[in-house]
Amino acid sequence: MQTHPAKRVEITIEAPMERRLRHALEEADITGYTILPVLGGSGRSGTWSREGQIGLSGMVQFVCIIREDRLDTLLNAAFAVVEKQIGVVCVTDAHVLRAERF
Amino acid sequence: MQTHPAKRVEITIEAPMERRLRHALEEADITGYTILPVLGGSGRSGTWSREGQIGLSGMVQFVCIIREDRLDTLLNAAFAVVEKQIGVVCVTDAHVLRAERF
Amino acid sequence: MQTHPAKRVEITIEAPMERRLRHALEEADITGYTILPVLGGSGRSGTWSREGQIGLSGMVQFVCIIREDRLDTLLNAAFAVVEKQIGVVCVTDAHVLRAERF
Amino acid sequence: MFELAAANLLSPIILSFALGLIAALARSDLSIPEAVAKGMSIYLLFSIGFKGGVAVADNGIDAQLVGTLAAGFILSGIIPFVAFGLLRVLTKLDTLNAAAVAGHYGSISIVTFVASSSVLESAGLAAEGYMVATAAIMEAPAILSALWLASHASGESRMDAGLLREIMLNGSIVLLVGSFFIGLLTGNDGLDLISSFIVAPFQGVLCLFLLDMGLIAGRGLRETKGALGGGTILFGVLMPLVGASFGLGSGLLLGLSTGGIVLLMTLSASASYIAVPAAMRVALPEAKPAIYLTLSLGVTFPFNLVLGIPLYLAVATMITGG
Amino acid sequence: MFELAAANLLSPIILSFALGLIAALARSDLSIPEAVAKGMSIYLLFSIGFKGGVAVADNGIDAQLVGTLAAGFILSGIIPFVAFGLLRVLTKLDTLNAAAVAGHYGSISIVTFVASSSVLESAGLAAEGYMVATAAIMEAPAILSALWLASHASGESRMDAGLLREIMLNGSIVLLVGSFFIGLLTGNDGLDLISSFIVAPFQGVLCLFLLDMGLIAGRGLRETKGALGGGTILFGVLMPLVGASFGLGSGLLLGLSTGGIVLLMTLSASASYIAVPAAMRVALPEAKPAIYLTLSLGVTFPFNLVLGIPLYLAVATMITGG
Amino acid sequence: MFELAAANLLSPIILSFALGLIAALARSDLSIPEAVAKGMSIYLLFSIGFKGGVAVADNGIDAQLVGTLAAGFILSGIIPFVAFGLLRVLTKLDTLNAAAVAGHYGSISIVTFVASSSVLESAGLAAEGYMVATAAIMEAPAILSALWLASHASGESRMDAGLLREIMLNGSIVLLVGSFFIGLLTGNDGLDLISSFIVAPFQGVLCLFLLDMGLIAGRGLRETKGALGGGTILFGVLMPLVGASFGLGSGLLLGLSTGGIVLLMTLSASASYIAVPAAMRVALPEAKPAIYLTLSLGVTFPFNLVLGIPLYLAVATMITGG
Ligand SMILES: Nc1ncnc2c1ncn2[C@@H]1O[C@H](COP(=O)(O)O)[C@@H](O)[C@H]1O
Ligand SMILES: Nc1ncnc2c1ncn2[C@@H]1O[C@H](COP(=O)(O)O)[C@@H](O)[C@H]1O
Ligand SMILES: Nc1ncnc2c1ncn2[C@@H]1O[C@H](COP(=O)(O)O)[C@@H](O)[C@H]1O
Ligand code: NA
Ligand code: NA
Ligand code: NA
Repeated sequence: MQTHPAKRVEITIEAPMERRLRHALEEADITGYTILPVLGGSGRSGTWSREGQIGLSGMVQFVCIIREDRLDTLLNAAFAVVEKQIGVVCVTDAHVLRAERF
Repeated sequence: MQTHPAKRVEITIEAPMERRLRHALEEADITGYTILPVLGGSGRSGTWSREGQIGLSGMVQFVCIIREDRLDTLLNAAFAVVEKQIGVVCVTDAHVLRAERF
Repeated sequence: MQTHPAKRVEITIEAPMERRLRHALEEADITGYTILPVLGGSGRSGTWSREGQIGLSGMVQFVCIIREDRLDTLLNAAFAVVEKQIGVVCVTDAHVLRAERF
Repeated sequence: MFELAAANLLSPIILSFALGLIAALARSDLSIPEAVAKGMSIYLLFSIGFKGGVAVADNGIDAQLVGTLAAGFILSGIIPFVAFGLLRVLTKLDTLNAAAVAGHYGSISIVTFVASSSVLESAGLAAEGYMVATAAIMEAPAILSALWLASHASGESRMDAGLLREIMLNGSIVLLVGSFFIGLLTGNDGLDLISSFIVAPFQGVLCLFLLDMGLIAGRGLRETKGALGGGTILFGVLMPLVGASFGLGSGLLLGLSTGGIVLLMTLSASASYIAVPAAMRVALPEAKPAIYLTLSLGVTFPFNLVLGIPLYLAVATMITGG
Repeated sequence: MFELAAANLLSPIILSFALGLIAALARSDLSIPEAVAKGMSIYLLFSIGFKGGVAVADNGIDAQLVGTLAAGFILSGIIPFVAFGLLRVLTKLDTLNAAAVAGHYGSISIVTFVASSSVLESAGLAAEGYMVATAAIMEAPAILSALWLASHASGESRMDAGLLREIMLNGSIVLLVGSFFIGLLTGNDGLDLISSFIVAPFQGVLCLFLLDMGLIAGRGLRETKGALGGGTILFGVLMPLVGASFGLGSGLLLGLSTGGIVLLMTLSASASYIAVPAAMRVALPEAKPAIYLTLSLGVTFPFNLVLGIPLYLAVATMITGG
Repeated sequence: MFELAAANLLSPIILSFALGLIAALARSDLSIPEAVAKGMSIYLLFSIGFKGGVAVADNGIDAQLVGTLAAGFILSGIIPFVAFGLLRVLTKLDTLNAAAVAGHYGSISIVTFVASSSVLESAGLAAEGYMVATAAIMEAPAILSALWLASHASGESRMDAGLLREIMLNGSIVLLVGSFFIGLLTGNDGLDLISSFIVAPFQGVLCLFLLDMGLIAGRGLRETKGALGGGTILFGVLMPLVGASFGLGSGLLLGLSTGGIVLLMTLSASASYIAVPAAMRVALPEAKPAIYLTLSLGVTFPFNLVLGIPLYLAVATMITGG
């Protein structure tokens, strides 16, 4: 089946920043992404877990599939939000069906 | 540690189609996959979020790791279900431990 | 934007083993990972789904982004936990922003 | 009737809905977790099914019951055709979207039903216990009518056995029917055992549930602003009145009590936003949720809640003489 | 006794379980969110622990209490050996799977315990308040016996300090024991304060919880159909009777009330499906959940719920004379 | 006062908190799902807001009400400056972290408020209904003070219109204020309708909620052991006393009832752990949650719960003469 090259960008970021990242992506005209819940994790600022957090902290993961030539726009938009924040950005090569959608 | 090449296929699809995709994969003899919950997202049909949706819409993400020679079977099976539906299919190269399982 | 090569390791494992895997990673000095909830799945031991499981079984997915030279340490640590257990380990090439964090 | 509407407007239930609506329109991040919302809807379905079953156990099964169930089935199947016709007149929706919308109006909104029961209770009016069973029966036939309309228009069949099965075994329907039978079998003894769970806190849970409905409706309205034309919105307030008049006629023919007539009017007037949208995503994926969901949840649901129910009550009371 | 079984069968609690079972077997998509199910189980554990503690505060601590706790500990440790022997006779399970299954039958099912308490209440029989503490104590020893059986067979040790710690600090055990002590310390004053939360809605929450248990059991049975042989299923209904007779003997020796004997029989007869499976996944990952979970949840749990409890009550009443 | 503290210590509410704390420190895996915790907090906010509104509807709106709201606004804005000064004296925190911590102490902990109301109820003391509204008003101003402190120190502005909007439309504030108005509009009629939901089970839900708070506080303490210096911990128990004395002074000036004074003391003494941390993550991401959360939730919250509230009650009773 015919597939087309693309980039898969995964941004793990604190839940209170979700709205800001959504907004930054929108500003950069990036309108395709999926948000996954995160149960817990560990990083330089220690270990955490979501059970019973009543929204105290918590992270979410944005997954954004994008044409290669739009990657830099995305990374710049994301970086502006993530910069000072706790968070991780990871890019992988990918292939998609139905390239016209991206 | 010894790893073996494989493909990682990620299919984001509407929750009401979960049962159908499971079934299509089974028909195609693809019995290994993991389903992740999705919190929200954005695409051509707008922005949505899962909070308080009482199952109104909502999406899920299938992650399926598969031997390269079985990829086309998988994509065909998935495409038949996703075709008219809202949804995204994304393939990446991967390596797995314990190749005999895939 | 400047990115740096890294590996993205995805470990799908039974929820009762979460604590053990966290511990094994810590022992191996791997302190950066994110844990995603899993809704359901299918494998050699059949199909399952998380609804109403009251913790009966259930799986979680560790996502760990790591420098290439640390990959083997990670795989060895993970393998020791996953070995006899139900579970899948999948590695992909990736690029990250802010390499100093990994 | 104005008094009644005012009293209705000032009930905590309606105000909770309004709070959710306002919060969402103002872009507050107030939200109710999906699991909690689903838990509340399970509670409400279980409770009303059970209470309906107990009421039937009390009153016994008779011809009127069978007749009402049959009427519900037929109403649910016919109303989509009326809605489809009205849509063609009032709006420019293509046949596919019109069929999808029409299906929603044949089916029912169980929360509107519950709100109507609450209003009846406040007004001191009893209703037949089997109206709950009627509600359950009215969930599904409309979906088939909608698929028939869509198949007819596009020339390709939209129904398959798997889908039919899924519709009949939809969780809400199974829970409603199942708890109805549990109530029927255990009767008042069963009710005594669990009434401090399913009766006492019911109205309070309903408030929080309607808060959530308000949040969802508000977000829907905000995100699809402009997607609905004036004709479509007009349909959203006219169609419940048309549906209610069908319910009124059937109720009078069946010789139901005033309360029963109000409930049948409410069921006919209300539009689904759980069972039908899920079925449409599978069977008519090209139809736009932004249209049918917003219409059902953002226009018709609040209309019924705030104006429709008091109106149906006033009309039924006037005609039956109380 | 048949009357009793019939009354039991027609309780909303059993019928809710049946509804879940039927819905799952018919492949309905009815489901209860994991978070809600876990919330209900926290509620039930907190409530029964607390009420047990208050009962002990009322009655005081005495030798019988200490004796019963000790008996519970020993029963939980010994029953797995009996179960293991019976499995070897009746089934072809390998030692590892047999050990895993055996562990489940030494430990207890808290929901079966609660259902038994409800039946006692309906029958107007009181029981010793510390039976809750006995239940908590019986959770864990069976796990150690199972690991000993498995280690013995495979020659490699299956126990480690971390696991032992995890078992003792298992959330259910901590919550049950903790709320028992809260009840003990605050007594009837505490109970008055929160009884409209932990007493009044209890039976109703139990209904919804059993609906979920029915759904899980039904799905388990459907997916593993054929995985259990006839001998294994026979074990699933014989073993509770064997366990119950151990409980009966101990209860008589301890001089417990009729109600207390019924509860000790129920505890001994019931099989775990929360604490033990979790421990087995960690310690005996090669053992198959499809076997031990289906047996415990799909065979023994409904057997106890529907037939076992009324039987234990009838036997205990007959022997003690009421 | 010792009697009072002892009675308070033996309430199921405090003991539930202690159970959670102990379970977390012992590394039990006991946990309450996030969705359930959020559901309980929605329940508590809705319930106290509603009851406050009904109380105001009963008593009418007067100058004292307006004065108290204004006092709450000012207290919330001023206390962070006092806290900031005290932090500079007692600890070595940099200005950014000191500003973030200071913001928490100007704002309020709604659960501490609720616990204080429970103690008042047990002691048979009434309080002004609008104290709930005062609590809502005190949530936000402290955040602005903290951002001003941080901006002043770093020379770059930390406030933007979007953030301000987000703070005002924070879900907790909207729900508290909204349900207050629902209570105000529907009054005692509304309360009668839903009291078996929002009044009867309230104390019990509070127990489970505090169990969760204990678990979170315990995990926080365990993970950040050593992160807090002695001076910081000292601040965590001194600052509530300072805050309480501000509340006492204002309450006396306003001529509040003894119960009202205790509540205003509690509000001033308590530190936020929901609204403020969320705002700080956005506005001051460089500040360390390990410091401000642990201090607020792990030190000041239990201090107020166990010692603070009985102390404030004793002092207020002594000064006002009951
Ligand atoms: N190497 C990594 N791989 C995957 N996730 C990570 C990694 N490092 C950090 N994270 C995630 O980002 C969060 C914050 O990381 P940090 O800013 O390092 O404290 C962690 O709690 C993890 O969820
Ligand atoms: N480029 C993308 N990257 C990741 N997820 C996407 C993308 N486009 C769409 N999605 C997901 O697919 C859903 C439906 O997309 P659409 O069909 O474009 O409305 C969205 O809500 C997202 O969850
Ligand atoms: N090929 C695969 N791709 C993705 N996930 C898998 C795959 N195989 C197994 N899994 C996951 O691992 C779990 C256990 O697999 P198994 O050990 O094969 O029963 C499944 O329930 C899935 O969640
Ligand atoms: Na209708
Ligand atoms: Na047992
Ligand atoms: Na304060």
